[in-house]
This record gives sequence, structure tokens and C-alpha cells, in this order.
Amino acid sequence: MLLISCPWCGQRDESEFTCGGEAHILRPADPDALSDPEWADYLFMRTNPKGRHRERWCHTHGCGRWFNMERDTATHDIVSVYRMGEAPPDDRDGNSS
Amino acid sequence: MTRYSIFRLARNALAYRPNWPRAWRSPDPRPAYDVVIVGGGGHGLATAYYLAKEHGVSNIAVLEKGWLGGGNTGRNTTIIRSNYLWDESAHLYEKALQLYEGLSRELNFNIMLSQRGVLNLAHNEHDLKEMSRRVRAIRLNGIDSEMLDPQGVKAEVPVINISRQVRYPILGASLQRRGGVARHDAVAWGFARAADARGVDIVQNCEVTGLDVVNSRVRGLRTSRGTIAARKVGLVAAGHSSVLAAMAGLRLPIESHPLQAMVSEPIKPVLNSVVMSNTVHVYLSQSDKGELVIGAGIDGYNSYAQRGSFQIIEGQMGALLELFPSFSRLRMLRQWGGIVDVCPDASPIVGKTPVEGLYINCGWGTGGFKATPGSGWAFAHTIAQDRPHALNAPFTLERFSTGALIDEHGAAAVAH
Amino acid sequence: MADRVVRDGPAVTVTLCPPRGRINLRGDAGDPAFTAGVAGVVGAEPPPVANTGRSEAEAVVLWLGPDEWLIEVAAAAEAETTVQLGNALADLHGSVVAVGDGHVTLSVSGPRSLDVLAKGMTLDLGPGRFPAGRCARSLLAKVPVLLHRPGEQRLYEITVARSFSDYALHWLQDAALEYLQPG
Amino acid sequence: MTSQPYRLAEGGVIDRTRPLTFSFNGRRLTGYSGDTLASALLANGVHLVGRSFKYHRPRGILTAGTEEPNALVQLEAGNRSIPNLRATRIELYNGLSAASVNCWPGVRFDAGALIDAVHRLVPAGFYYKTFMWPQGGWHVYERLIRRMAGMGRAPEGADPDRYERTNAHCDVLIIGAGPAGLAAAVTAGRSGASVILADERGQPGGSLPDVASDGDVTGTSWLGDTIAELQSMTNVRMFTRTTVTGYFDHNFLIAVERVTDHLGPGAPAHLPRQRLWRIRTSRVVLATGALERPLVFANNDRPGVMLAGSARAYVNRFAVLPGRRAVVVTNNDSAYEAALDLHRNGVEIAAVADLRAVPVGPAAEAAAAAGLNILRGHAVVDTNGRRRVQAVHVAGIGLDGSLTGPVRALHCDLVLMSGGWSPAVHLFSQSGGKLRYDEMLGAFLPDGSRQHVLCAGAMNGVAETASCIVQGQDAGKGDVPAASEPTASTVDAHWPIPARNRSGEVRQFVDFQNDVTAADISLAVSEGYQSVEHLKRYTTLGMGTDQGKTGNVPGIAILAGSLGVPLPAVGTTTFRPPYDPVTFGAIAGRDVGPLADPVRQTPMHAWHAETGAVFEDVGQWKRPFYYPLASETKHDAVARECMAVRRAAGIMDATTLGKIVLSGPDAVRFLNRVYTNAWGGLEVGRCRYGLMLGEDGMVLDDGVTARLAEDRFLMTTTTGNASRVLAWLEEWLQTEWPELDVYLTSVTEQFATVALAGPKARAILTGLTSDIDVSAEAFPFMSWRGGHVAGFPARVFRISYSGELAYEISVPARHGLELWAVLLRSGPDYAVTPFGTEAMHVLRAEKGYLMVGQETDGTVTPIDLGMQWILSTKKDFIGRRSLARSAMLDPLRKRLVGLRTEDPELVLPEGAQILPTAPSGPPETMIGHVTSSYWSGALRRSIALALVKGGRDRESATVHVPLEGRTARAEICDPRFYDPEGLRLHG
Repeated sequence: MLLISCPWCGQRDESEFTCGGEAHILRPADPDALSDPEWADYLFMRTNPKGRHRERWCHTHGCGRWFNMERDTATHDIVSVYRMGEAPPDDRDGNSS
Repeated sequence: MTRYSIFRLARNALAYRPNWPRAWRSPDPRPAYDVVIVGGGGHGLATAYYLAKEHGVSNIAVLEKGWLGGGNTGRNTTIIRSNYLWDESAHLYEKALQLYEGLSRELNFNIMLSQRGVLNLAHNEHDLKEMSRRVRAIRLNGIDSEMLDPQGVKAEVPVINISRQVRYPILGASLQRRGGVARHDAVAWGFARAADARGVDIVQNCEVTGLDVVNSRVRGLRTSRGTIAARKVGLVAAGHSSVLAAMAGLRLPIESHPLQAMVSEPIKPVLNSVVMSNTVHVYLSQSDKGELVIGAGIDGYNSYAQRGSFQIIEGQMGALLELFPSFSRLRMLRQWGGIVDVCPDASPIVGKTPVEGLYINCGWGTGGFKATPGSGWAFAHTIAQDRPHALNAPFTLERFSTGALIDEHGAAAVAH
Repeated sequence: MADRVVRDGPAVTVTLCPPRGRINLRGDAGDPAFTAGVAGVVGAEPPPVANTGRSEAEAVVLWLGPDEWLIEVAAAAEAETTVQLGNALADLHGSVVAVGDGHVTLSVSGPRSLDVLAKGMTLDLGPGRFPAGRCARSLLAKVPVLLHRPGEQRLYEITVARSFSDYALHWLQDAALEYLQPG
Repeated sequence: MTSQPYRLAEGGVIDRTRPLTFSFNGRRLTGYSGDTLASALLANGVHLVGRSFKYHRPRGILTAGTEEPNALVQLEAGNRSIPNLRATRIELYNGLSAASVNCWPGVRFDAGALIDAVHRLVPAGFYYKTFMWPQGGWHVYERLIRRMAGMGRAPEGADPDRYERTNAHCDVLIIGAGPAGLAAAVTAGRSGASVILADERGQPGGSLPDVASDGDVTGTSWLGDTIAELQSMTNVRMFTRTTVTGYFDHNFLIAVERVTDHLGPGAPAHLPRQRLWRIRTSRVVLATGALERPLVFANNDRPGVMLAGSARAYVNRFAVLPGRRAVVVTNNDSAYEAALDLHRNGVEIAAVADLRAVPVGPAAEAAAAAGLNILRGHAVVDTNGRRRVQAVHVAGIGLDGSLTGPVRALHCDLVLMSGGWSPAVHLFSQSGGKLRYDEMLGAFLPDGSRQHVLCAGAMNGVAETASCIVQGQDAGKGDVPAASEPTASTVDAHWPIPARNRSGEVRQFVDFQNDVTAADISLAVSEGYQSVEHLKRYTTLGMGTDQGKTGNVPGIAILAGSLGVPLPAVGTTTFRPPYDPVTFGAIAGRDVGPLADPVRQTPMHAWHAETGAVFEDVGQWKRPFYYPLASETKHDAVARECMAVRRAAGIMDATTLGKIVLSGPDAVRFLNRVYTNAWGGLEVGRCRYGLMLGEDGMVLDDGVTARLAEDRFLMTTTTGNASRVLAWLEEWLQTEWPELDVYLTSVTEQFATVALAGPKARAILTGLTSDIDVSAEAFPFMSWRGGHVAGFPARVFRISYSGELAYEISVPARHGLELWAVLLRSGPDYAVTPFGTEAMHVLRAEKGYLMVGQETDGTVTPIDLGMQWILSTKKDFIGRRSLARSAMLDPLRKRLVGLRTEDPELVLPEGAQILPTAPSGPPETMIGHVTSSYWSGALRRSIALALVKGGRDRESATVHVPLEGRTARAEICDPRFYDPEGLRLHG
């Protein structure tokens, strides 16, 4: 049972949240320019790493805000949470991973 | 392979020190194989077995990073059925069920297939319509399926509550009588023993750490027990498929999620059939040992931890007690999680990859156990012939580009 | 150790509050024109601090999200206040929607009120964790709720969507049962 | 009957002033308040309590606690019955009734024990090798096997008790109220932290009352003082009878409080039987103690063979003598303490067989000083006795583990054994903690966890009370307890102890409940089941209701021995939750019965219910399905409701449709992206139908959106998708298009909505409003007007899902019921008929209108539905690119068509499959299925919609629809059956 720090509301129980899957997948600006496999990569292909994973969560039953989280999928440890539009903390420090 | 027979059982019973041979060897990996299967679960072992038996491939290794059968094969709720909506799925799962029906004798290992019937419950008008559609399609595919009214459900499952005065009353059910359960460990062990007897090297505690791909062609593998050359490599690693595929530079439409299950303390027989409800979200059966084996849906987040959140267990328990109020005083004995590899269309990927000589079998999500022999049979064909069998031809990786998905989610949300 | 209940009244009371006016407000809390515009109509600025409320004579303004608030006014004042807010914020990017009919407020009070709420809520409501004036959206059992503690006393208001109010009421009454028997 | 012949005259923590009567296997017995069922049975000299799982061997009471594998009983009968409870954990109450499980006709004479006679036929793994003949035969054998298995019985009938589930938060959760836990609690409490101290027993103190009759071994009043201080702290909560049983991620733990179990069926009805605590804590202190292990010798399972520490607990805590003449067998010092306590209380200690060549330790010295007969380097190698141990055989044992010297028999009625102690690391392991094997203790100890958890006391291998207290104090402060050397007595492990007759059959039990012997383990290893997990699964070692709490380490040791590797190389299995079984009812809590799931009702629900509407569950909503009059069937009622709408007017409760206000200057841009059609040209006062796709191009939802003002829209969604669509829109706004200035607000519940449909609708509405001009010219189709209806502020939308002239009237929800009533009696001239969702389905199907969730199932595109007209080619929208994928262009995709049955009376079943030719035997070629099918009163024939490969390209073709026992023929046609020109709705 995860304990998640909403960037707005602070620590709340997992039951208030919805996981939206992998973060930082941008919708292609011009879908028509993509081949079918390229479009499929956007639509379906996922990194699904074992270890650190950047993903989107929504505080559905709280403030209703979407935010990003970096979480270890092997341990469930939450490394960081950051608001939509913010760079991941590692990237801000210049240690992109 | 020393066959298990009545005669041999009797002889061993009379000896004070039973002398059964080893079920399988523990070989060290050789430097090179014709085919290496990565993943020593039921699907991987079945693949190796059918490669050896049906296609005459003799130089095969199965690499397992832990102990064989230790992944989802040993963690599922053992349900077997072939009552799928789409033709493609129905044919594949029915092949598996037919293989299951002869598997104990084929493998000379009792996998304890118990065809006690699988009921899928309907709780609202929408469910009833979906059930009608499924049952009719399944029957026209030549697979047994029938519809039950609430009294029919009660006749099959006397302990179930069919009162209308509950939140989501049972309005009917579909029943596949040939469905049932099998002993999950025995499926892995039986395939392992039979594959070993045909010369397959099953190498446990051997983790694959890299795939050698040169010019889009697989050359071999790096493992915790050394480098192994291989002409062909089949990845059958369920929840870890994405990790392995990434070693070959491939991306998959797979997300790994926890799927939890639990058993009650053992009790005398109280439930014969397998009962499933997608609407209230629970499924259960009673094991031969007497434990109620209970499962529900996946946790919502990606995970490789083999553990989930307790709220899932709470939710399935509420659902269970709606169906079976008299189970309220029973007790949960053990609870665990597996890592399921979920595809966007809830159908598997069984086929070739863009890397020559590299094949993949994954995406079975929550439903892999029931497909084990069929999956192995079709995948063996694919690897041996370098082209899919008609059974798994629709289940390609390319379908995610073309859009020819086989969506078994079972319809969109209810809407009016 | 057991919390001995001083019996000035029932250990816990669950009641349905009379209808009240409610307005869902969206806008930019960082824009002084927005906050001033709201204050000009309801007498209180929308609180910028998460999960807090402001109470004034005519209105209570509760934080729902970083750009969302619920304004509670008298039922009879809802329509008028909605129009006034709409006018006050006409030139700003914001949203003012009357939602009073869509919601019902229940109250839980008494010495055991927190024990009842804890059965359905994962929020930490312990000493010092949920002081007077605090509010939070969360879940009560299977229902999305807005919890608000208007004052120092052990009285908590739970606002739910109208169609969930029967369930929420019955749920709370049932949860309170173990504290309500003579003993 | 002599009452409690084995009860001591004084001592213990039982209350002799409160005698209790109870029955066991139909026999009436007495005990005292403070007893467990096990202690009361022993007080009455009852040792034979149960039968084992596989061989139905007679079994007694092995332990005094949660770890008990043998003494399982069925408590009470009927709907209050509970199977498989441990007698060692049941607190005695007056009138308690219990019976042995897994035996027939009774525990003394059990027919199942025949299996024991032929046990050699059924060693571990036996089932995998047989019952394969003939094919399918397993199902027959299985029935017999299932009946033999299974221990107790499920209760009959619904549970009469209540259960609670509740959340708690704290800074420190301390598990175990023994010396270490109490010390941790008082230390943490003094720091001001919020503390929960939970213990499974009825009183704090842990094992202190087990080891000293005054319950205090500190020689001071430490225990009493500590408890008093904790009780005075408002920041400390002490939970008794509360077993912390699951340790999940992020320091979330679950505990079960047995609120009234100790009161029995007479407990006050308003109290829950049990309460499941869901505890979130900043840190955890585990002070869960240690569990004693049995020794593995031949026939070590007879009633009367007991763990030494447990026998000691019976004497000290319960003032019960578990026997009169005991033989002690041990591999460590702790059993001497038990021997001394029993000796002091009058039990004759026939001998202490110590496997160690040189018994060391203070207790061994004290025993020697007390004159006990100590046999150094000796072991018990066999036992006799059918339903109770009568004698043991002892022999010398050499350093290499082989037997030396002669075998001697010693008569006794009690055997105390101690194989050392295993720290109770179960919760620690669940937390993600790693374990290390300690050679000296022969046990696994905690060795670092991912979570914020500290261990203190006996679970670190510390034995002395004073050291436990010091460790508790450290942990209470938040410090890792000082790394003191484990002080528990070192063990000389002999797993298993050899039998006296090596050539004969030997059964040395490792798992008592599942009858797993040392030989079973060796057999499994020789067959290749060498991983500890394979061993467990193949032999069922540790899979019983006790989850192998006592036999875990001996089993792993024998595995290691069989493999010839050191024990740590084998490792241990993962401990899975729960530590102690959890009642289903407690897990479900209040989520059962009427509160299982919310029932959502509209403001008009009371009227529907009073009128006798049949309801349909749509998500959590209750919607009127149809309104039968008197003896009407569903078919009749729906037909009548449909005809009323076609001929006059009907009203339907449409409140449940989702409603979302979109406001902001970018609302049009946003709508253009989420809907397939274009929204720029929509004027204020007008409405438009929209179709929403997933990014995969499949239909997600549909509905009508109205432009309320220049920058304000009101969107409607289907009932079932209301919250999903709102969440979908929010997700796109927040995560992908934060630059769009649009706010969304749900107003689904703000309004009650009534659909008024039928040729008389305008006339009716005219009579109810004075400020809305409802003339066809002033209020055209697909527009909306604001004003008053029946005196209520209202928005009226002229939209139609029935194909008739129709209006949807929305008023503030509190007026919904009144509006409904007003419409019903809106004039004697016009009979207004309420209609339900089924009539609506028929009416829209007659028009060929799509119903999301019926014509669509997540695999259907707008092109499949023949709705290319709604796909804008001038803009991008969600899902558009997916429609251009190669498989989407396949002309053989299933497309929406109408179906006209050859027999106009025949209403096809929905879900029926469609074949291109007459069926010839499975597998058939299926080209589609019936999505909607009804009797159309207006057309006086059946109609159906279907998704068929090739779609309208097959128009006029005859298809075949297999039904039960026959095949129907139907013609593919235009799905617009009724008023295809739309004259009526534009009227």
C-alpha cells in the first residue's frame, strides 16, 4: 500500500490516486508525418523498466491534479515527485539518467 | 526417463528406501546450443519439450534465473478454460485445452487436470448480453459452452447466493464444463521432466544479462553462468519480457503489473466448480487440499516486486462475500503476488521479432497458465520453422502497428 | 486505556445538514485581481494554502485544488452570489458554477466522531493533524468526499455528491453503531 | 468426574474464582477464566486433540501459541462455526463448544487412520506419479482425495457477526508487548511520539508470565510499573488481542483485533467480532520474540510430546501440569529452565537427554545442582504410545551424529523437546527484510530492511530479559539496538536425530500438520526437487495452516544435509502475509450486504420505486428499466411505453447522463481536439452531437454539447462513462495541453433531467412555460433555451434520441421530483407515459442510432459505424491517426448494418452470431453478431442492428443466424428502420 506525496496535498494513501503509466510520452505534433510503426511506438510501446520508472499519477480523490513520480518498480520506493511541466529532479541536477 | 507406473509405485512402496530417479538433471550450460529458451516457466519448458518432440531439435537449453516454475507458473490460480470471444483466441486456447486433456499421460506425470467446470457470472443486463454473444460464438467455434439461469447456477454451485436482494445479484452465468483447474507446479515439473528426458538442458540459477545481436541477428547470450552461443533464442519470460527485449534493443507494448492471489485455510469440499465474476471482480476455486484459491484484478501500477497493495485483497473479499456469505468466518492463510505482462489488447504476442533468430512469447497477462501447452506448441513451431503456425499467426508484434488487435478486454464500459 | 466517553451527549451523532448554496470556483490564485474579485463578493479571498478553508460571516471558501475552490453560502444566496462572482470575474480567466443542488453535507460530531471517520478514511485525523479550518478531499469508504472541520469542537462536515448521500449516511450510521449502545 | 486433575492449587494468571464450563468432542469439562482451550484441556488431562492432515495420526498439543500445528478444532456449530482454530489460541469462555477436525467418526477412533497403515504407498510426491490412468480418471480419484483432505468445515449460513475495518496512524508502531516491546513503547512514549503498541495476547507482558509464575522475572515491579506508565500516556495506544499480521509497502501494516472472540456467542451484538486495523506508521519496532523448534526424532509426533518452553508456559501461566513424569530432550540450555519449573511443581523429570556432549549454560548447571538426571550426549531416538506417549527410547549420540551405546527405554507421559529458538522474523521478512543465518543459534536473524523498521529483543537472538529491555529502549528511541552478541543458548543442531533401527521404517516428523518427514525431504532431494521452493511445493512442507512456524529451520537443515551443503547456501523461503490467518469478514469489513457498494439514485427515484419500476443496474446507478402495469410482462410494458412515445408523449429520467461545464477562451479548440467533428461554427444557443475516440481510434463515448455562452459549453456523456470522460478530458488538459485555458466542472448531479418525447411534446411544454417560445421556428431542433418550466429555473434542450419531437428539461436537482410529477399530470388532454431505458433502447434502435457499449465494445471505429460524416478532415483530433492504420482500412472489417428477419415475428437474441451460409457444423465461419434486437411496435415487426464483415456492401444479402435448435434467416438492410428522413424529430 503505497504512501504517495502529492505535490499539492502532501502524503496521502494510494487509494486516492490513479496511476497513468509512463510519463514524458509526448503526443506527436504531426501524427500524419509518422509511419504506422512510429505511431504504434507512441501509442503502445512502453519502456517498462525494472528499476527507476518515471510515471504519471493523478490525485483523483484529492486535488485532482496530475503529477509525475519517479519510482523504483523493483522495490516500490518513491524517489521523487514533481509537478506537470517540471523537469525530473535528476535532470535538473544535470544527472540525466 | 524412468516411467511412473503402477508396478513401479508398488515396488517402491515395498522398499523402505524408495529409489525414484531424478526428475531432471542439473547440467552446467554448454558453450553453444541450437536453441536457447530464456525462462524456465511452464511456457518455456513446454516450448523446449515440443521443439524436441515435434520438431526433432535436440540441442536445446532452457535458462532459468531462479528455480523452474518459480514465476507465474507457480503463482497463479490454476484456472483452465478456452471460452474466448474472438476466433483467434478461441482456437489458440482450445488447442491448449485439448493438449491439457492428454497431458498427464503424454508427460507421464499427473498434472491433476480437474475438468470440474468454469462459471462466468452475469450481474446486469449488459453482462447478460455479452454472455449471450460469447457463448454463441464459442459454441460455433466447436467449443463447449452453455448458459445458465440463476437456478442453474445454484444447481452447479449450491453454496452460492442467488438472492435478488443483494447489491449485484446473479442474473445468470456461462458454463464451460471442460474448463477447470490443474496443479500448476506439476505442469512445470512434468514438462521439465519430459523435456529433460529428451535431452533438453534445463539450467537453473542462470540469469541472462545480455543478448548478443550482430547485424540484426542473434548470436548468443551472456549469462550469470557464462556466455552461450545460440542460433535461435526464444524469450518466454512473462513479467520480465520488456527487460530481456531491451537487451536486443526492442520495445514491447507490455507493462508489468502485480497480480495478487490468496488461499484460505483448508476446509472440507464446499465448492466444486470454478466461479468467476468480472463485474464484482473475483474468481475462485477450491483446491484438492481444501484451500479456497482466490484472485482478482491487477494492481494499477508497474511493478517487478511480486507484491501488491492490500486494497486489492480487500476489494476482492467484499466481492467474494457477496457471492458466498457463508465464507465470512473462513480465514486467509496465505497471500502473494506475481508479475504479469499486460498487453494493450489483453492478448499475447507469440512470434518473430525484427531481430533474426530472436522469437518472443509474452503478453499473456493474467491468463497464461491455461494456455501453457498450446503456447509452447505454437511457439516451438514458430522457432523451428521460422514462421508462425496458423494458430499464432494473428498474435504478432506487428499487429500493434497495423491495428489488427485481438481485444479480449471484453467490451467497453457500460453506457447508456 | 480505552477512551472513556464522558456522557454529556451521545458518543457520536450523524446528521444530514440543511441545504446550502455551493459554488465551484476555478481561477488563478496568483492573480491579485482574481483573489480581490472573489473577496469583493464573498468577503474572503480563496485560500492559497492547500487543504485549508476560510470562514467569513456570509461564506466559507474551501480549497479543493491549486486552482479550484468550493464556496459555501446560504442556499438562498447561491444564485445571486453566482451571478455576482461571474460579473466580478468576467474579464479574468475563471469559472463560476453553482453546484449546491449536486451535493449534500453530512455532519459527524461527538467524542467518538474521529473513530467513526477513521473507519472509512485514510487521512490522518489525529491530534494536531487536522486542526480547525482544515479541509481535504478524500474517500469515505467508496465515496469521494470533501471533509471540513469548521471549528475547534469535534464536528466534521462531509460533503458528497447528491446520489452518494444515502450510502454515506447509512455507512456513517452503521459505523457509529458500536459507540451508541448503552454500556 | 474429577475436575481439572492436572491443575495446580495456586499460581498462574488464571482466575480461580471464575470457573467456566465447556465441551470438547461432546464431553463437558471445566476450566477457568484466563485459560485457553488448550490449557483447559491439559488441566483435564486431555492430550489427544486432533488428527494430522495426511495420515490422520493422533496428535496432541505441541505448543502454547500461534505456532501450533496440531491442536486444530472446529469451534461452535452452524452459522457461528469456525474451522481450524488453534486450541492454544482460543480464550476459554463459558459454554464454549469445540470438536476435533479431520476425523471420522471421532478423534479417538478415526477411520482415516487407515491411511497411516499404508503410509508407505503414499510418500511425498506420490500423487504426481499415479492416478493418470485412464485419461480423465483423475477427476474420479480426486473426489475421494478431496473428501479425505481439508481439515474443518465451512460454516453454514450467513455470518451473524459484524466486522470493522479502521485506519490508524502513528509515529511508532511497536509489535509485541514483551519486555523489549514494552521498553520500546515507554521510551518512545516519553519522547512525545504517537505510539501504538500491539500484542496478540489478552494482557501485555509477552512471555514473562510463561517463565515465572508471578509474571515478573526482573525481580522488581518493572512490568507493573511500565504498564502503568504506558496507560498514563495519552500519546500511547495499547492494543491487546491484536495480531499484527501483514507488513506491506511504505510502512503499511494490518492487524487483527479480536474484539469479542473471547466472549463467545454471548458477546454484545453491537460490538464487532473482529476489527482489522490498517496502520500507517513512520517507523516500526518489531519485538515479536522467538518460537521454539521441535527436534526431529522418530515418532516425535505423539500426544504428550511438547515443546519445552510451551510446557513451561502451561505450568507458570496456567498452573497446569502437562504430565506427571517427563523426559526432556534438548540441544540447548533453555529446556533446562522448563525442566526446573516442572520439577519445582511436582513433575518427575525422568531424564534430561542433552544432545550436547558438554551441556553448558546456567540452567543446565542449576538443573545439575537440583539433582536432575542429565544424560550428556544423549538423544531420544523413538517413542511409544498410541494416543499418548508412554515411553521414550534414549541412546548416546556422538559428535558425528551417530548413535552410540545401548538404547534404553524410559517410561513417561510427557516429552519436552527443544531444538532451539527461531526468532519470529516473519513480519520482518514481509517488510522486505533480509535474513542471515547464525551458526551458533542455528537460526535466521534479521539483517537489514528497505523499510524503516528496527528489531529488538528475542527476535535478535537475545534471551535475557534485561538485555531485551535495553534493546527495546534503543529501538524506542529510534536507534538500532546496540549490536549485542546473541545471548540465546547456542544449539548443537542434529537434524534429524538418527533412528535406532536404520533399516526399518522411520518417521521423523518435520511438519506435523502436513505429515512431512525427514525421509520425505530426502526423497524429494533425490528426485531433484532441490530448491527450497521445490521442496516446499513437492512435499507440502510448511504449507499447513501454521505455515511451518515450528518446522521451517529443521526442514531447511535437513534439505541442506541431504544436499551436502551448508545451511545458508539453501536459504529460506519468503515469508508471505499474513503471519496469522485473517478472517475474511474482517478483511471485507463493512463492504458487505447493503453497504457492499453505493447505490446511486436520482431525485425521482422514490417515484419510480413507488410506481413499481423494474430497475436496471448501470454502473452504480439504479435506472428504471421499464414500468410494468398490473400483470404486464416486460415485453408488453416496453411495447406500450414505446407506442406512447410514438403516438403521444412519454417522459424518461435522464438525470444520470454525465454533464460537464467547459469554460474558458480555448473551449472550442479543446472540443475540436477531443471530438471528431468541428465546433467552431456552433452558435450560442445551439447544440451539436459529438463522438469521442480513444487515441487508438475506437469509439469511447458520445453525447450532445451545447454552447451556453461564447466561452462556455455544457457537454453530456453517457451514464456509464460520465466519470471516465471527465477524467479523460482533465488528463489531456493537465498533461498534454496545459496551455489551453479551459476549466471543467462536473454538474451531473446539479440537475435533474427529464426527456420529454413524442408528437405531443411541444404542446405539453407550451403549457408549462411562459418564458420560452417553443414554436418550431423559435426553438429549432438541436438548440437550447433557458427559462422556466413549471415555475422552476430550467434549461431546455431540443434534442432527440427517440426520433420523435423531443426536449430534455434540466432543473436544479431539488426540483426534479416535482418537475416529474408536473409533467405526468400536465393535462388531461395528453396522457404522458413514463418510459424506461429499455423503451429508449428500442426507440433509438428503430432510428438506427448507436448506443455506446452496445454497438461498440472498444473495438469499433466511427467508420465501422458508418459515421464518416462526423470525422472532420480539416483538423487533427484524438484517435484520427489510428483510423489510417492499414488494418482499419480493411474492407472486411465489421460494420454496422440493419437486419430484417425473414420471419417478422422473430426477435433475434442479442449476441447471436451471423453466418454467411447455412451452418454446416463447427467451427463455423462467423461474420458478425447482433448488437441490438427488439420488437418494434411502430413497425409491427422485429428489428435488429448488427456488426457484419463488409457491412452495407452486403446489403440485401441473406445471412444465417443459428439459434437454439434452428437457424433463422435475415436480410441485411439500412439500419434506419423508422422515419429515415427524420421528419418527426424536425417537426
